[in-house]
Amino acid sequence: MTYVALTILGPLAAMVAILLIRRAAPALALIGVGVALIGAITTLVNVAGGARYAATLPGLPEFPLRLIATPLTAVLSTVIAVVGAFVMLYAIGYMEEEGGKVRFFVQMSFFVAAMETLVLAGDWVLLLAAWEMIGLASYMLIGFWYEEEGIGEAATRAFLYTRTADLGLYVGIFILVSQAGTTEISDTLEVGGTAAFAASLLILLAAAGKSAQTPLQGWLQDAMAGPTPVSALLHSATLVAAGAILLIRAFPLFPPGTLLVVGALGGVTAVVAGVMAVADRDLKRLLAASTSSQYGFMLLALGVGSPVAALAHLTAHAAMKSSLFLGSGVFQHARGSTDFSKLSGIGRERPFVFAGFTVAGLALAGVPPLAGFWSKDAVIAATFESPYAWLFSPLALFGTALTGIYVARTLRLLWKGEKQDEPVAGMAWMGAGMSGLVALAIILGFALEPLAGLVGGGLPRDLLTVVLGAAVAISGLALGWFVPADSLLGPVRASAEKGFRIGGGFEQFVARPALAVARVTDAFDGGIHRGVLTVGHAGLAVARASRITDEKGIDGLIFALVRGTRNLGRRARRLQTGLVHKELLLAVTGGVLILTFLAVRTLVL
Amino acid sequence: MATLIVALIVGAILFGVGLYGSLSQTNLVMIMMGVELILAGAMVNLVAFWRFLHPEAYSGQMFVLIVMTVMALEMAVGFGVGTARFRYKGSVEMEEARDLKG
Amino acid sequence: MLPLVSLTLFLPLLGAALLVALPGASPRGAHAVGIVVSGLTLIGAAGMWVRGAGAGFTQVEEVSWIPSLGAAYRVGVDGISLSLVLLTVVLFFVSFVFSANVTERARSYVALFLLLETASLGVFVALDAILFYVFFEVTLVAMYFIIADWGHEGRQRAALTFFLYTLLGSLPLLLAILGLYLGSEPRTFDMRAFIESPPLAGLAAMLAFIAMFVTFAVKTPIFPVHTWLPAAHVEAPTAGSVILAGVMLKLGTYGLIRFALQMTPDAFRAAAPFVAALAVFTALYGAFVALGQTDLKRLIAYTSVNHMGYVVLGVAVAAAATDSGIRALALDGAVLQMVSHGVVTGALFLLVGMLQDRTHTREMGEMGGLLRIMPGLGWLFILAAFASLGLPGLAHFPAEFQIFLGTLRVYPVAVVAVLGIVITAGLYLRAIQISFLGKPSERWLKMPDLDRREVLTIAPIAALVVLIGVAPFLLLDVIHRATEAIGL
Amino acid sequence: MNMGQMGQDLALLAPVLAVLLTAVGALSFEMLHLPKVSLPFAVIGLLVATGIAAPLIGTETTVFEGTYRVDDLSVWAVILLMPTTALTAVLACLEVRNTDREGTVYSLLVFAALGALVLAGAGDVMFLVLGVLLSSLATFALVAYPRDDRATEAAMKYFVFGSVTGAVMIFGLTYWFGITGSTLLSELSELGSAPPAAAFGFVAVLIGLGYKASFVPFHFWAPDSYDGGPVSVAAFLSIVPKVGAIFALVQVVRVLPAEATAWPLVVAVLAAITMTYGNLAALVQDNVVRLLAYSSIAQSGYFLLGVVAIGQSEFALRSLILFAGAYAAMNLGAFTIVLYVGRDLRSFTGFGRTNPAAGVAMVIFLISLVGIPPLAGFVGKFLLFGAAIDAGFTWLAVIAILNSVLSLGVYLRVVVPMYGQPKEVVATSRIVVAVWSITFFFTLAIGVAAQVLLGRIS
Amino acid sequence: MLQTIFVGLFGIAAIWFGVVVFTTSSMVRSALALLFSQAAVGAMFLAMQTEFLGVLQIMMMGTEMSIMAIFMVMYMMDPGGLMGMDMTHQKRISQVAGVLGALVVVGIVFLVGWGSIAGSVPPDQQVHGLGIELMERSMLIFETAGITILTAMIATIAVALERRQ
Repeated sequence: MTYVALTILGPLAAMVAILLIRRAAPALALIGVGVALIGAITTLVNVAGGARYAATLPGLPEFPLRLIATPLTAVLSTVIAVVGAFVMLYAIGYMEEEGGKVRFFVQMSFFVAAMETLVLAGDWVLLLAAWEMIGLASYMLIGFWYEEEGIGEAATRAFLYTRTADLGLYVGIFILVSQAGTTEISDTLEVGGTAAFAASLLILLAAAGKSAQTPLQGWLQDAMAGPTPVSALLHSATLVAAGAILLIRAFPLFPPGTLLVVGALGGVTAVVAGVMAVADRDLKRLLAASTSSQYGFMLLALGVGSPVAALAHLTAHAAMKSSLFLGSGVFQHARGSTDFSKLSGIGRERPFVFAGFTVAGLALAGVPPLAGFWSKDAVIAATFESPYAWLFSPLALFGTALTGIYVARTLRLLWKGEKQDEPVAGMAWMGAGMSGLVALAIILGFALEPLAGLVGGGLPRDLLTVVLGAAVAISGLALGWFVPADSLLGPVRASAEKGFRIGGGFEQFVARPALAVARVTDAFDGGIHRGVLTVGHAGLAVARASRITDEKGIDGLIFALVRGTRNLGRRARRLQTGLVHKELLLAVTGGVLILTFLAVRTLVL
Repeated sequence: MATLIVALIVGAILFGVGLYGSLSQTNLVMIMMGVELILAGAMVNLVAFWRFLHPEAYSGQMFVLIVMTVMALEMAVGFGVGTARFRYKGSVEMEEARDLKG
Repeated sequence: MLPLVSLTLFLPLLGAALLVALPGASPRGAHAVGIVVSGLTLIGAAGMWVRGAGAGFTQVEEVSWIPSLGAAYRVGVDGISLSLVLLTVVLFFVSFVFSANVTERARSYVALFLLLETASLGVFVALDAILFYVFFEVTLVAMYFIIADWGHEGRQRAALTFFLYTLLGSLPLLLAILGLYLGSEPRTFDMRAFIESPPLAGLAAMLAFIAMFVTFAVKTPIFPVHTWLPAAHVEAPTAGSVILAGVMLKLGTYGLIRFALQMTPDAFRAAAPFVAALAVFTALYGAFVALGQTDLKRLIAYTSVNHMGYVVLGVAVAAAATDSGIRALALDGAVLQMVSHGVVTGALFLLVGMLQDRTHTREMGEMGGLLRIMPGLGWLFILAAFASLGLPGLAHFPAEFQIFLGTLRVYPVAVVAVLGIVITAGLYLRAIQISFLGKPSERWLKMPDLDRREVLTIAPIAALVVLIGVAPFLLLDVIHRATEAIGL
Repeated sequence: MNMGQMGQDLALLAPVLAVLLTAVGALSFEMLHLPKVSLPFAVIGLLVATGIAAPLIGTETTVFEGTYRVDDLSVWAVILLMPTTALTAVLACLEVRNTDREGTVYSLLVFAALGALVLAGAGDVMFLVLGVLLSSLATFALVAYPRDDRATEAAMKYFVFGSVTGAVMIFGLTYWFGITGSTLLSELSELGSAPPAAAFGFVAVLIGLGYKASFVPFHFWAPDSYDGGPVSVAAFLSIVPKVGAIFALVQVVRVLPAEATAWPLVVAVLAAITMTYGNLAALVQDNVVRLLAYSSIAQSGYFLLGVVAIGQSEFALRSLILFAGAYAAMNLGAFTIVLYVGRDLRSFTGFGRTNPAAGVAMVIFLISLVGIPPLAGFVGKFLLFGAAIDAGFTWLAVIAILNSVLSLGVYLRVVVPMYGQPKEVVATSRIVVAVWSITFFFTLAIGVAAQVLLGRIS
Repeated sequence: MLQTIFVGLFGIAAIWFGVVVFTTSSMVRSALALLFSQAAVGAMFLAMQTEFLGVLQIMMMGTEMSIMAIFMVMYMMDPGGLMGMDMTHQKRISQVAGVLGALVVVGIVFLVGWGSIAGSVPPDQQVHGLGIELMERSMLIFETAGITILTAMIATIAVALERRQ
């Protein structure tokens, strides 16, 4: 149990230590995450040996907090610790010349600790707590350069988007807990019936928000405003991953109806986000869209009933995507931007980084025998086993193709162009961090099977899909590479004015519709975004209206009452004429009235 | 019985006349006269009640004495107040006493 | 045994008397008296905490007062009141430290605050209905003068509004108390007797409940009788706002539990759907109005409306719940929410006060980029704001979790109140973004960060915000023992 | 009636006789041209009377064959009203010192107080008549005492109002005699046989006592008289005769058959009107004396809450007596401060800052009048509300509550400017400080130590 | 029967002079009318066999009304007091009030069943009875009346005398 606790306490202690000591922040953070890594690996080893841990902590009355180490949580915890450790290593270099180190490493350590808590949580309260804290950590990290224009807004939007979706988790948990009478996750998952359906849909809402699934993906691209290590962590192992992790953990709960929704949502996202990635002109934004797309795959896997495949893809994706981000961070440092127009030729300039980037990219595209190939293949295979194969398999394959296209396109854009040598500080640390992750992206594929075995259940696999998957991926890559960036991007602007002047039927039939879809989805996204903004504005309007109600309505009423009373007082005062005969008459009238009253009363009774 | 009723009606009418006087007169002294008439009505009532209904209860007669006292004393103090007023204002008209109001 | 409750209760009053008896006291001396006395009170309350609370009322101290009416001086605590007592003494202590720079008629200022402290504590520890009412009203008088004499520009009017509203509100309670008294057999004002066997039934109970509800609704406050709150907050001096939001609003919800829930349970149960609906509406309404504010202090004031709406929701749910587990759950949440709101809003008002001392404005639009200039203040504000928007690990989360969970089990529809947490998130993030993020304007560049007094003020509260969030069981254990025992 | 019985009766009347002797004594010193002695004599005499009354607490008997009652009401009237009279005499000293007939004023105050005692213990309708007359006659003169334009106008109106209403009361009372054949109040239970006459008599009594206690609409003389005469006399008028008249009303209604006259309902309605009118009219006054006059009218309405509950609630008598004490303390205190500061509301601006102690005292008096705990006014009103509810008049209690809020508005009009920017410093006087200190003490003490009083009222 | 007629006649006289008090336009005449009215009331007492009170009434009112006439003349600054003038206000409504008041009382007189009529009491017995009443039951009342008279004297003097100094 100590080791389990270490995974959380390590980064947490580092955070406190940094806050107190306020120097040597990188080292402390690294030590913290290192401790977490040791804890996670030890736990994994122990769990693989058959050990199970559960710890109960005091929480709310009747609802204690729990930490559990099962194969699933141990694996996830390890993934996070590993990615966290490498990213932290990288960050040391990345942050070498930036200010606010203390803040950065405190928040990073906190981020890791929160994420570890999320995966190890054995009860809903702790899970929810961790879930929200991840939101906080990402808010702070996205807003790291808060003085710059637009950063604050991006951070705010990221937090609000996810928190709105979190309502689903809140209500879902309330439903589960009130049905099961306990907050222990494993017990609540046995709830069936309508409650399970409602709760699972609500949980899906929360997960979709966090994992940036269509149509809630808008915030993710804005969230690129933060430092690159943050993006790396965010996309691979923490914030965005949390959604998928939640679904994987809650999988037993999901009735078939929900699963269908999950799968459809994942499939659609895989395609839509993939198309968006193809259209993007900014490296980090492209990677962000790609993240949504990849998480779509995971949801797809879940939807077809294979959480193991989802887990495998999650793990593989963590390594691949973080490598890509780390690479892009180096490029960003070199050129001061992530816009493709500014990044041309960077591949030649930094061959080692580019090599790592390429490997990770190819892995992502699903080129054998890299990690992505195995995991994506498992997903595709799973779709074929599903009764809804007719729906899910094409989506999976199309998504795979799109992945190939945008990876190849990216590589091409980065490779072509002029070199311009600029020194990058902290290259050693960054290189170390990145190379570790790239290595994982290469070899992890072979570890996936035993991992799946540990969690319980093998990866789905058959020859047809292996071939099909690899073929689709490679053709996608080819397409992305050989169709030049200019002509691929040209139609976006030109199509409106001149129409396509690209030779070859392929572009006529694939690229143009794809771009059209891209534009539509872009517009749709913008629409969603505007919609969200409109809701926000509407909220503000309601707010303003209710404020006016308050100030004019209720207060006005009260002041009117006061004025009315005073007028009444003035009128009452006028009775006091100072003329005795009139006053006496009033007195006599009073007496007569009483008598009349009594007389009437006697008559009535 | 008839005598009692007649006396009581006389008392009632004296009351009415006195009330009218108290309400309608502008002069302090005239108002006092109205009061005297009301009290006279009260005395008529008392004597009639005593004589025709409760001759054993001498408190009725006693009450008449008290009413007489009241008449006299109110008159005395009324004139005292009136004199004071007259001395500083030159009249005891109620219509002229309207500084205090509201 | 030492009459600890009474000692704690009257220590501040003694301090006030001491100040009145020392006409020549300098501002420094007066503040020293205030800090020392409230510190001693804090120790006293800590002693009460150590002695602990059981299922019913413990540490009861009783002295006959008006035996011919069945009224006596009766004080004592249970888990609910004990936690609120603790909140009260902490906030007062902090307020005294914060106010140490008030020089204008410091002696009266400190004396009034000490009076207010006794009155507030009295409301929580009173076990006699008359005593309760006495303390309830005295808080009003003290607060009126604090606002009217040391407030900001529109203080007279705000103080008046506050006073009129809450007095108007408190009088129905008097009727209800009378009703309870007249219904009790033998006649007594002992709140324990009222709780033990609710004296009223049927229509009488309902009328009494309505009267009590009006009173506590104004104090809490609940829509539509909440409009005194922003006015009073905006004009009150900072320490006044802290006490107003942190302690005095709790008098309303505490009363709602102690009186309405425990003394007219059946009537409350019958009315619970309406109360719950009103509470949900209040919570959402408060959040929306807060979103519409540009004045930072008003914004926080309105979030109080939101948070107190949750408390009332929790109490209503507890009233309606037929299962004792759910009742305890909802009540736990409501009580914890009171304490959380006390510390969190206390912290926020303190921070805004510090901000206002520097910038002389509360308009968010005029600030901007302050995080760079005052990182200490800024980060603490962010911490408090996130606590207020219900972030786990900070004070509000456990309470709101319990309230919502309880609500779902009794009134599933009312769970829409959960929307409030998004709106509050939005408004706080907006406030942070406008005031603290971005580039600072030239005017603010010279402003100092927190000084020693301010750090001493805010640090303990911030620590509490985190502590309650991380280890709510410290409080909940005690609260739960009391709520568990509330059988309706 | 044998001599033994008479001696015993006179012993029971000792406090009243002491008051009488005090009045005569004060007058004698005036006649001897020793006005300086007159005041202390009056004060000491009144206190002695109070002291003599103390052992009688709890007595429940009548003297002179039922014509005068020595019971809670009359004994407490001595204990509460005589010290009040003494304090007003001390205050009056400030206003009439070195005028030509200074001693007469003290003597008249005591005589008027005697009238209030006669009312409070009335067991016979003739005592009602004489009590009203005695306290009226003396106070006519007191109001007119300054003999300037305002004072004589006030006194003249007071006189007219008083004499007419008094005459109407007497006329109505004759019918009670006609039915019962007795002037004793204890025989009023026989009125049930003739409801019209009973009702007529009751209305007449309401008019007569209502004038003295200033119930609406029989109150019109009050604001003018308070305003026209000396402030100390206003303070006296607002307390002593008023309480006397209210106690007399209690003596009447405690035996009055409710079926024939529906008196509880009538009194309740009267209470509601009185409270509301008084507070409304007070709300717009700029003259503090008039403001307090209207407020005292409203307070009479509160007293009626207790009257309504007579015979219905065990709290009725207690609440009335306790509230009488509370009212005496706080109202006298407020008038004292007004005497000190001035009649104009504007002269209160900043008073709380220039005279912090007196300012606090004034605030305490006023919020006690509102009924805020733990002050005397609160306990009194609380009991009154309780009595009314106990008697089944919850609606009346609700109206009373609403009126409390209204009255808050009234008093805050004084309190709020008190903490504004001061204009001038008001000179202090030791007598004033002494008087308000004493009333301040009682305003607090009756609130906090209500048991001391309550425990002694059976 | 005879008694009824006498009572009625004197009653009518009392009322008649009462009305004259407010209809005549001279103060002195008003005072005289009131005197006659009160005397008629006294006569009614005599007619109702209440001799002591009747005589007392006539005597007292005689003096009282003369005093009143003197003051009247003084206040009106009209040496003769015979000058005619209107001294009324709200006449109409006062009339209504007066008539209504009288009607109400008359109504009560008729509504109440007064019970049996008692026989008359001889004058000497009356005086005796009144004396007993005065010295026993009503002694305190009587004394109080005395004190009230004293007070009235003090009050009147205090107010009416001119200020010294």
